[in-house]
Amino acid sequence: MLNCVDLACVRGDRPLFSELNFNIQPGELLHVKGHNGSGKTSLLRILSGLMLQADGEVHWNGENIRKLRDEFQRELLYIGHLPGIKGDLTALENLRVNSGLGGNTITENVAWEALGKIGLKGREDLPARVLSQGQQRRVALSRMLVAKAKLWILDEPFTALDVKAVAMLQSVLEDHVKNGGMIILTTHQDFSVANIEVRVLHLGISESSI
Amino acid sequence: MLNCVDLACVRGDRPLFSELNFNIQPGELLHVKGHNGSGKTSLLRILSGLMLQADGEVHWNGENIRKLRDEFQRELLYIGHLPGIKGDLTALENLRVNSGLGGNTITENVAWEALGKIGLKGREDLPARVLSQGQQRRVALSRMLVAKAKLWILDEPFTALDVKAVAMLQSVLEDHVKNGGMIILTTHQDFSVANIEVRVLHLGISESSI
Amino acid sequence: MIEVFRWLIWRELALALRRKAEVLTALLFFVIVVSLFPLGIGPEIDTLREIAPGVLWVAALLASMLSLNRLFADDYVDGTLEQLVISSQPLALLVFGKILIHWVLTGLPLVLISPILGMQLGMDMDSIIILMLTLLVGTPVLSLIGAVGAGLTLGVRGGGVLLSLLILPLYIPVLIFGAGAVESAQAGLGVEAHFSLLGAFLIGSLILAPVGAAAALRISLD
Amino acid sequence: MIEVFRWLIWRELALALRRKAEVLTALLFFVIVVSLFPLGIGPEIDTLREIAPGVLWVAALLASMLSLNRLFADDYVDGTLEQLVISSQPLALLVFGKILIHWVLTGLPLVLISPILGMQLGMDMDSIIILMLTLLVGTPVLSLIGAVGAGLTLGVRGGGVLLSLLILPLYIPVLIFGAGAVESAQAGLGVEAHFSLLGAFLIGSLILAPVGAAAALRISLD
Amino acid sequence: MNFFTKAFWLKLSSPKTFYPFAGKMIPVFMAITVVLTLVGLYYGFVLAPPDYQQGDSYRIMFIHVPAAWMSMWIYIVMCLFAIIGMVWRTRLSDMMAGALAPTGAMFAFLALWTGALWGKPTWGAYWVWDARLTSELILLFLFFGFIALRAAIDDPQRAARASALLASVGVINVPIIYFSVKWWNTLHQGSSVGLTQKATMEDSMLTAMMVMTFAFWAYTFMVAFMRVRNEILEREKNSAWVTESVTQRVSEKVEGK
Ligand code: HEM
Ligand SMILES: Nc1ncnc2c1ncn2[C@@H]1O[C@H](COP(=O)(O)OP(=O)(O)OP(=O)(O)O)[C@@H](O)[C@H]1O
Ligand SMILES: Nc1ncnc2c1ncn2[C@@H]1O[C@H](COP(=O)(O)OP(=O)(O)OP(=O)(O)O)[C@@H](O)[C@H]1O
Ligand SMILES: [Mg+2]
Ligand SMILES: [Mg+2]
Repeated sequence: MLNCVDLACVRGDRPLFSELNFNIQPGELLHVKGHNGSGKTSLLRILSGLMLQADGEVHWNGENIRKLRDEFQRELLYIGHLPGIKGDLTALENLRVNSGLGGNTITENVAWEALGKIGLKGREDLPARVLSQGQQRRVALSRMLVAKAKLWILDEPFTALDVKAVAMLQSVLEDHVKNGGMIILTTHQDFSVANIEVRVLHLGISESSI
Repeated sequence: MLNCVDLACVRGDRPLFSELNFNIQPGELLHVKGHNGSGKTSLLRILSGLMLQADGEVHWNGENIRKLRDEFQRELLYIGHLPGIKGDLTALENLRVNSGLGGNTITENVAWEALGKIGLKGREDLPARVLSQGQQRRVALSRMLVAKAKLWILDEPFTALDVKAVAMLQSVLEDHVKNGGMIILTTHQDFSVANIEVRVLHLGISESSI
Repeated sequence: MIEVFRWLIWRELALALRRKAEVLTALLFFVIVVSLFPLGIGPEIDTLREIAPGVLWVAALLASMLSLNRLFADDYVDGTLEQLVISSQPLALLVFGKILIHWVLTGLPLVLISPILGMQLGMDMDSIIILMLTLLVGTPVLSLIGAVGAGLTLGVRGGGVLLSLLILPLYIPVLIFGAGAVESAQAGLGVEAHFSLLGAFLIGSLILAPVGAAAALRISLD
Repeated sequence: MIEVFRWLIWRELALALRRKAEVLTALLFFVIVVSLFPLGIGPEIDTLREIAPGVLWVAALLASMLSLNRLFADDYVDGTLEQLVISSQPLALLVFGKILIHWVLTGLPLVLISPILGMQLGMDMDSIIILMLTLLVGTPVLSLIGAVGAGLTLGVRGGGVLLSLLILPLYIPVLIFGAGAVESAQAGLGVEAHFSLLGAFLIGSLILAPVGAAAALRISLD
Repeated sequence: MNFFTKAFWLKLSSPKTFYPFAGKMIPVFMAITVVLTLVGLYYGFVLAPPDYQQGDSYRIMFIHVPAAWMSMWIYIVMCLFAIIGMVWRTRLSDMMAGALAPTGAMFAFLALWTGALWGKPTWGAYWVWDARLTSELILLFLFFGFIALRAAIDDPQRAARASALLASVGVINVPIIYFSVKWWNTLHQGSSVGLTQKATMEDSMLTAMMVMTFAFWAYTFMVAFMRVRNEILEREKNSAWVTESVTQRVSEKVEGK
């Protein structure tokens, strides 16, 4: 269970949010909403331990994630704005390496299957560099299909994806939540996950003037 | 008037499309659709003269754009996947420089106004580097608000934008078309431009199996 | 439209001033390479004086090569290079502008600081003047030739090393005649032949390099 | 979990093999710098022999510094560094893996090719062996120290020059004792003192550098 | 086959026709190479008299000079092919350019190596930094750069255009090599064989050199054709005719067994 206590974030001299309190339980999906620049990405980076908050604490099963570190990170899958893939490696290698570095070694067959499922059939052996925008995004996201982590933090996962891929992704999210996983994500696109209630967190409402 | 004759494109050893024929007249908006990797970006880069087609020709007012070059490019505004902004310059400087390099020098006031309109009020003097994903995208797109070019080629302009920004952008598109401009764009998101009929070009239907 | 060219110059200068440190890289590298030699070789001033022209020229050449690596790289990654290519100005002119600013900010400082380094290595005043003049004529040639290589290796696997492989052969004549002139001066011989050759290199590359680099950029973006 | 470490090693090797040219950069740079000197200085073998240890060590130092520039840069830009930082392994261990592979692919080749370059510059066999040994002990120190600097300057404006400023002061002792050992050998003097100091540098940096670099990376990503 | 009609050349410039044509020509060139090399060596090492100054060491010339000539010629021919390939976008010309480069590099290296061996007895040093020697060394590097650039770019079209540009920049070096002995006061020999003046050496020496040069030409064509054939198979592996011809050959082999 992830629990945020009095979280505050300041970028430059601009306070983005403060006194943020929320928690998320197994089987829940939290959609962080907010206009551009409201601090969604900043929040997600704080939750995954990449950025230091200005104030407050993040707890995982009751313990500060800064203290737990490895133990927390084993349970975490974070996919951010940046693709996190290597243009020189093939799609297949990228998936296996990313997964392996996340502590989840997978066989070639499993990787092959995941790539097929996410719509990269026939592209598994091309260097990721030559793939189209959306195909590169799919390579990055294919980690979700093989992940064992409990907590998924996804920053705008649907960018650059076509309709089919978005639909496929939504069903993956659904499966994860149904199996007792937790998901925190941001996106500006409409999305719906069948049979699951989506909790929403609004950031930066005050600044809705722009 | 832009006119494509028997256009073909090959990437690596993979033919993306061939014998593509279409034209676009003043006051028209063309939406290029297709799944990820179907060749939309490639087509747009060919049309703007950045990439060489494998076969066929692109004509602007009856003349090959490869021959016209400067004359054609004066009429062109291309905004691609890449933001085309400098992280070290402020939003304001980025807009003025980009516009100036496109052959359209604008005063500081005009730039200031455009940035305000696109929702970057208060961020005009920050280096673009520290802006959020969506804010950076807005800086890149703000060129549209001051552009004098007739033909706009936009590759997924709505990515990373929040709902308000998308709405604002749609009205900009509408104005341009109403004033006799031409627009060619791609996007995977739904969009609608009031009072304008959107022409659609489908790429890669054959490969709809993936 | 001279306006577009002016915007380019403004942009290059503004970026350089924002990243002052980047501009200093070449200069600092030059100073460091030259200063490391007495540390590595030992302080005998006679040996140092003898090798001074060679050391200074090799250092200038390396400094120029390394800074050229990034001449188009940033613009390529963030997409502003695309915008330059489809701007309504002849690309060769814009490329020339970039090379010009690049030389003023990285080549010229080398020329200006070289007397101090020359003195450190025990060169006499006359040779130092010749050194400065050769660098003044030679470093623009390096920038111009290098720009073509930088354009060709954009976004290519192993760009850095490839760049060296492509442009070093073309740098060698400049090095030989540049360092040669200084050595002739130190030996009390004439330097006109050297200078007329360096001048010919400069004129030739001024005419050909911007066009070549522009063509290279178009190919790289394809 | 040793698995994660193995994936890291696999990844670094695979990437290096895909970009063979990039790996060759350091080596080629080393060879080129050393070969440019005869072109610039003139071919008298006595002068060349005298300056050989200094030239070779300065070239090795520059090659190491330049290749370190990119140790974390690519991973930073494409977001894989983030993933390393939040991996379940101690970051210092992963950083050590990266440094190790980096040295094997760029430092070790310098050591191996140095005899040929030494012979070109007219060094005798005994000094060449000492040269190789100093490089063998010294280049890992350069890689380790450099990694901390590379971590600190990630994504910082003008990172390149800053890196040089930060790590060169730390490189200079290695240069002095490394080149010093070879010169002692050429002069027929003992080299033990030099080697024990180089060894001490190596042990010290092996213990401190990975931890320091890991901390630097966390700060850079914040 | 009529070599003198336009239709023939047009047809030949398509990889599909060129592939079997080159296949037929390779044995021919191989035979020419072997015969001419033997004849040339016989002239050079048996018939030609020793030099009055240098004795027998000059005989290295029969390799050195043709190799040096070839290195320059191949660069020019390669550059022309590359430019034709870029302007008219004919794939075959580009493949020829790519196929010539390694051989050019080999001859440049051979010229340097034999020159260095020759330099020791005549000048007392393997290497001097003389204009001709340096410019020939640069030529070798230019070949390397050409090869490396092509290898570094994945997309064949882009590689072709980029390397064509590089070749046309580097071609400036060829006249510099050739005229270096005239323009600068060098240690190296001036040219003794030219179109305008009469050759200033023994007939048998001249014959040997000419024969060796033709042998080298034949060799160059032979290996270039071999490389082009491989390249064609590689690049057109998805086209119908390659699949056909490969399956045909495989089935022939199977039947042969
Ligand atoms: C590494 C060293 C050398 C290099 C790179 C080199 C390069 C060349 C080149 C490029 C040519 C052909 C140019 C032309 O036809 O005018 C040539 C021709 C020739 N070289 Fe060298 N050379 C070297 C050493 C030597 C030495 C040591 C000698 C003898 C002393 C020598 C004697 C000749 C002669 C006689 C010719 C034929 C000139 C003619 O008749 O046209 N070369 N060499
Ligand atoms: N150094 C700084 N000075 C001032 N403001 C800053 C600085 N660094 C970041 N910011 C601001 O902090 C915010 C960062 O927001 P963040 O990237 O978390 O937004 P986001 O909600 O993810 O937006 P988007 O929807 O566009 O991705 C932006 O509004 C940005 O302008
Ligand atoms: N060298 C290559 N070898 C094989 N295929 C290639 C090569 N280079 C590009 N491709 C393919 O060409 C296509 C490029 O498509 P493009 O980027 O134009 O797609 P797109 O329609 O813009 O897709 P997206 O919606 O994801 O942006 C991709 O399918 C990619 O896999
Ligand atoms: Mg964001
Ligand atoms: Mg696209």
